[in-house]
Amino acid sequence: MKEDRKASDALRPNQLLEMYYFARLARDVEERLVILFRQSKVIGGLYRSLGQEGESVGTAYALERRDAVLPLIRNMGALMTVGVRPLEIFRQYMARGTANSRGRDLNIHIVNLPDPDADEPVIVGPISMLGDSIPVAAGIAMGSRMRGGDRVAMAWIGDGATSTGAFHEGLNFAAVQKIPLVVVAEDNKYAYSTPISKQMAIEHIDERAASYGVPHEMVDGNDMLAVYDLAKRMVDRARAGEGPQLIGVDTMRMQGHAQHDDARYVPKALLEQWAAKDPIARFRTTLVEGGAAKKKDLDDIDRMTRDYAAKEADLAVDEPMPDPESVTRGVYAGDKYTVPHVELVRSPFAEEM
Amino acid sequence: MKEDRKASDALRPNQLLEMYYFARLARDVEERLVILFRQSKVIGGLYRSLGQEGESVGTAYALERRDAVLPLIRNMGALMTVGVRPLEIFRQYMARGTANSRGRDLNIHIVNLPDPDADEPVIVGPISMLGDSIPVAAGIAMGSRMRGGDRVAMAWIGDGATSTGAFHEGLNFAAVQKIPLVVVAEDNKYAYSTPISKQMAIEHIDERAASYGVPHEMVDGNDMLAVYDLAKRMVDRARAGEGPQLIGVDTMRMQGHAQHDDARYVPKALLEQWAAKDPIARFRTTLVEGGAAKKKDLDDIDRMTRDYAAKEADLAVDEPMPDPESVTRGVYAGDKYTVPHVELVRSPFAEEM
Amino acid sequence: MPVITYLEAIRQALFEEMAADGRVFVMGEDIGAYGGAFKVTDGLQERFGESRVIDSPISEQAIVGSAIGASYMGLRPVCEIQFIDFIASCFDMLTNFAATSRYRNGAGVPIVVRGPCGGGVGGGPFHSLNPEAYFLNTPGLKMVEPSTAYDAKGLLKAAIRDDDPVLYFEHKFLYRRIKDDVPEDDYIVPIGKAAVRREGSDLSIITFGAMVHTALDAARQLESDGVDAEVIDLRSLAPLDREAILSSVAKTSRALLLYEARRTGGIGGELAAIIAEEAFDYLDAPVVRVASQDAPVPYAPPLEAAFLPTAAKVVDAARTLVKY
Amino acid sequence: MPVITYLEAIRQALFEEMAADGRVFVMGEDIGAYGGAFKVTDGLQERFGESRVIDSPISEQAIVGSAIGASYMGLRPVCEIQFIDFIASCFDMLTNFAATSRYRNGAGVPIVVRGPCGGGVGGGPFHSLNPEAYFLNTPGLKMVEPSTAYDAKGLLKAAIRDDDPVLYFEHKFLYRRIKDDVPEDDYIVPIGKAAVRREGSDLSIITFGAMVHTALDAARQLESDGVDAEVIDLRSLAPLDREAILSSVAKTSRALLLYEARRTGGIGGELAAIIAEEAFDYLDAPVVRVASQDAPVPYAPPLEAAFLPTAAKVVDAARTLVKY
Ligand SMILES: Cc1ncc(C[n+]2csc(CCOP(=O)(O)OP(=O)(O)O)c2C)c(N)n1
Ligand SMILES: Cc1ncc(C[n+]2csc(CCOP(=O)(O)OP(=O)(O)O)c2C)c(N)n1
Ligand SMILES: [Mg+2]
Ligand SMILES: [Mg+2]
Repeated sequence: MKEDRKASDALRPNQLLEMYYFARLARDVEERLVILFRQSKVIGGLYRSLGQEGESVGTAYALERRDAVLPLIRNMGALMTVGVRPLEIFRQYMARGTANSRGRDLNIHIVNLPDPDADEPVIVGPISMLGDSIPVAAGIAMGSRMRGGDRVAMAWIGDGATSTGAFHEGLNFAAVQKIPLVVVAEDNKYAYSTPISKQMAIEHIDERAASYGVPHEMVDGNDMLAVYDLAKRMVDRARAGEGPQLIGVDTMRMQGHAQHDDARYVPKALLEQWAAKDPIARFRTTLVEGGAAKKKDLDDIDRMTRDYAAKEADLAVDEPMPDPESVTRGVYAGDKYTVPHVELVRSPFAEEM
Repeated sequence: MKEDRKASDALRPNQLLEMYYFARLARDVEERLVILFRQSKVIGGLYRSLGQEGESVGTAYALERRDAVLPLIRNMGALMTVGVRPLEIFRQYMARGTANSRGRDLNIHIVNLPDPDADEPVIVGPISMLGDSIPVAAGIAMGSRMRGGDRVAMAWIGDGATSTGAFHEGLNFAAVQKIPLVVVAEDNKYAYSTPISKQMAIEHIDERAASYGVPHEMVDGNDMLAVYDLAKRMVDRARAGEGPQLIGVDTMRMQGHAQHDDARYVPKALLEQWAAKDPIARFRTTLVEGGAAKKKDLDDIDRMTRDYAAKEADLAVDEPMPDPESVTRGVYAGDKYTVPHVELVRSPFAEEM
Repeated sequence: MPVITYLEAIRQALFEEMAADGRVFVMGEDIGAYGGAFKVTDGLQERFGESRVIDSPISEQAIVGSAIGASYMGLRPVCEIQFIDFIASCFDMLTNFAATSRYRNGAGVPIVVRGPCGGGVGGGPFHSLNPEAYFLNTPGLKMVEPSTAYDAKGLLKAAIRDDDPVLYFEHKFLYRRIKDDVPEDDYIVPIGKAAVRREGSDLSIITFGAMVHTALDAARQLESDGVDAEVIDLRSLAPLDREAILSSVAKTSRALLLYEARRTGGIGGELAAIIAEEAFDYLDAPVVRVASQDAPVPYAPPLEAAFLPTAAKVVDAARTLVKY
Repeated sequence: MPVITYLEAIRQALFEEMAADGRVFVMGEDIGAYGGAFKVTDGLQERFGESRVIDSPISEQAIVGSAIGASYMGLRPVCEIQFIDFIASCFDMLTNFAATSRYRNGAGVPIVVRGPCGGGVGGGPFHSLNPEAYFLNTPGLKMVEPSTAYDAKGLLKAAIRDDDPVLYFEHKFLYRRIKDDVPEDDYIVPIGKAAVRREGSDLSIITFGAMVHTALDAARQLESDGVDAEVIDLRSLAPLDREAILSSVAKTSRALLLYEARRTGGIGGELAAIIAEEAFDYLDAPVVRVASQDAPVPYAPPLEAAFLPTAAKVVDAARTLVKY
């Protein structure tokens, strides 16, 4: 299935910088969240995607702006890539009344549903019940098709979550209906404390697609351009009507399941081995050695994203908690209760439209 | 995976006759049920396994007597093979108070749970919710192993039912735990009115096992000895600790989903093509041409099973309906409410123990 | 006005809504060429094509989950659960995903999940359930169950046009047994409004679905001993029409709660609580529940007859109640 | 007697039952080496090995389904649902398979399905549920929820020894906040028996789980205005201890039903029905329900505080009730 000409060869310099920017921003937003967490400003758990920012960005970057994304808790990179303003994330984690869920739901559980023809991403955050977003993603892509659209839906799912019945029913349904769905199955070696060996009896996570007649391929999840290349091919195929595709991502969860989890069940050696493969550091090298960017440009981006994340966090901190009076509002349609839209932004590297 | 020496070569003449007897008996019991159905003595629907008796018998015949079977509505052949007395089936279909479910549950929904060390089959009829018997079957085989037993569990499932989340979760769990479970996935071309093409996007139903690292193979379901050979290999491997196995059965549902369904959605040509491959007729030819049996022996069996089925049906007809007073008995343990055991019988061809 | 069956009324509602609104589509098992296990969707695929009448795999989670997704894209999916008993397989999708979506993110889920419920036809433990109590503790969902052909059509149209997820339970015992006048022109029966099926002064029989007819039977029998029963048909189970319930009890001072599900943990509890909280001063007698026995639904006719509520059981309970 | 936490008491019950009975094993997500999301099973795998402490895939249907199968083979599986909210994913296995098995074929299903329920810890819509009402209309299941460490241990031992499927809800708010005397020697708390936590004559607060402590707070506050509240801890939700409920109401003539689940369609309905049916003559005032708001469980602390029942809300309701 390999092709000689890689899609990434066609990426313009500003696009390469933009990918770097999104990965960096994802990491810096999470670093900020850690600080807020330590200040107990974050309500509930904090889930890091440390070490997985690359695959999140690489996959999402292969989408058209109008496509649909269904991220999980560790896909901060995907959210940054589709242009969710970091402020929205901080609001969510701190349960602010200004957040898309107005403090009603956790972390990245945000939803953006543009008009059918708007050139704007469909964003459907997960519910906690793992696997459920796969049938929903299938429905989104099917629905877009029914309305004459050509949106592809991309749904990320962890190794553990592929063991749910919802994953099976959703992917099988999509395969039968030839729905333009791209599933990104992330083998990050663990589901909470459970090693993948206790989750499935197959060599590679992409084989999870084999029962459905869904094309699948593994990729080194810490090589951002390799991820992008495969994702681009999968997305193009899905959009071309070839039905769902599954990308198997080989990566590593570099911290515990959440901040409370010291992950002592993970062998040190494994962590060291993967630390050497940090996706952002690798991409940096690729860019510099490939001559696509100078070290200084990247240093500037590092500073840019760090400051941006810090400023956004500060803004969110000063925002109010939701009004207790509102607790029963908006359970059903009909009471005039408005919900703030998710603010979308363009990166400094975006091209003019 | 093919082997030169076929397990069926080792079958003794009386065993071959016994397999024929079981298949014949399954068909004749159902023919009787049709008569009872027309006399409206059957309560609810009647589901035929016409054309599938061979695969039911061939797979079940590969089991040891102590093994566990989880049949579905179309596995009358499996029930006859493990020795369920036909009377038990008639009682069930006519909702008699003498039935194992005492008129509380339908058709073949019977359960037999012998002592751990008893050399007697574990029988767990399905509940209507398709797919649910797969996790339960996994638990039965795991439970036997935990108690030091070596029972293999065999669970039959239709093409349609493989689309359920329960199937996925159960087979994956069995694979990870290396549970001695053999799943018989029956491609009989339809799920009710739904063709398999709308059920899955794979060529062969046995690929349903590919996502789990479960060994799988297709077999001509209307060739009883081929089915037995594959099943024997799968059962032996499962018992040897190689984990779950899946047999893909290529067969055809020769009637509607149930008696009310005229199945006009099935192309005539398809039915004719499969009518020519009737498993019992084919087995007959194999036995006669192979010199394993004379036509007359088989004619005798035909008469024997027809009379036996008729006599058993007559017995059941005269049995009483359940006592309305009993309707709330036995919901929980503790009220001394006894349930009749499923009567097991040996075939006239059984060897002395 | 043409007299049609309860089943035909449901089919008409689907035809009319699909014809009127291109966003409406149906999805389920065997609903296409076959027309559904009970033929409710018969002819729909011929008329509207395979893209709007979708035969799904046996995957209740995928049916409801993909309907949620499609509704996010502006469509109006109507899901058929072949027998409502199988709704248990998508309980998570309905209670956790669909029911909470609007509250969490303002993302409405205008889907309808419909299917045949109820007993009396020898269906046994897995083809006879009345699942309303499973969902009554989940805000965000609406539930309706018609007792007449007129309501079957009007409630389904209302459900399809509703901006929130609606569970639409159709009682299979009524499919072909119940016929009444159904207008050909467009109308809806608003969700949340009960109907008084019979005016009465001595007690209120509060019920819905097939039991409405059982209640009316009982009321006729009670008439002969001079007992004048009012029969309230709830029609909507979520939200409940509290006003209708309370004003009837205020009038009769006696409440008999009749439902086909099992007695314990059933909707009768919620009704009793509403009455005991808000109509206490009007009550002249204990609230009485008449419902099915606390057991799985048995299959043999004599058992099922003993299991289900009957007009005779209602009459007995009513007699004791009015004597109180 | 040693004073231990509610959580420790649950762990002790597991240790002791597994040590005493080789048929008992536990299964769930991350319960092995990790010891469970809340560390309830900490140390179990070290002690009893991987074959009796099984880390499962993320497959609630497989966890419960395989437990049913294993129980058929004579084992006594105890399943952990990491957060009880995820029990929705095996709703079908529990209500259709496990609950009906004995009734249908005399095949008992001695399994326990346990997990953390309840709110008050900022868990949000999917980590805070109280699911008892989902299962109350399903005969064949038993349900318990302890409010003390003593009961946590005794009820779990009773559940494991019970021959029918028992849902064991442990309130995560109590895990480490509640400590009390727990005997080291073997004992059980029988399923189906409520406990009087506080004797009183003016009203009966009927509740269970974490709300028992809310009720006791409220009772203390009410004492200051001379209101003497009785607090009944149901402990078992299925079957309910009707005698305990009715005799308390017979004594106080006033019933306040307190539960943490959403108000509508909650267990308070069943309790109200029992009282309105069987204690009507004793009642001097309407039954009152104090419960959570009819909405998904919100995550922000100020919202959750407004959502949940509090001692203050109970006190207000009780004051109105006794003035009635
Ligand atoms: C249906 C369901 N069961 C259990 C859980 C509890 N849970 C939350 S995250 C998690 C582990 C997820 O692992 P994986 O899918 O590999 O994603 P990762 O955290 O590794 O990104 C579990 C068990 C859940 N959220 N949903
Ligand atoms: C979970 C669930 N959904 C739907 C049904 C309704 N139903 C009963 S049998 C059937 C078709 C089954 O087809 P298949 O699995 O291929 O078995 P076959 O009848 O062909 O032997 C359906 C849809 C069910 N029993 N359970
Ligand atoms: Mg993982
Ligand atoms: Mg089939």
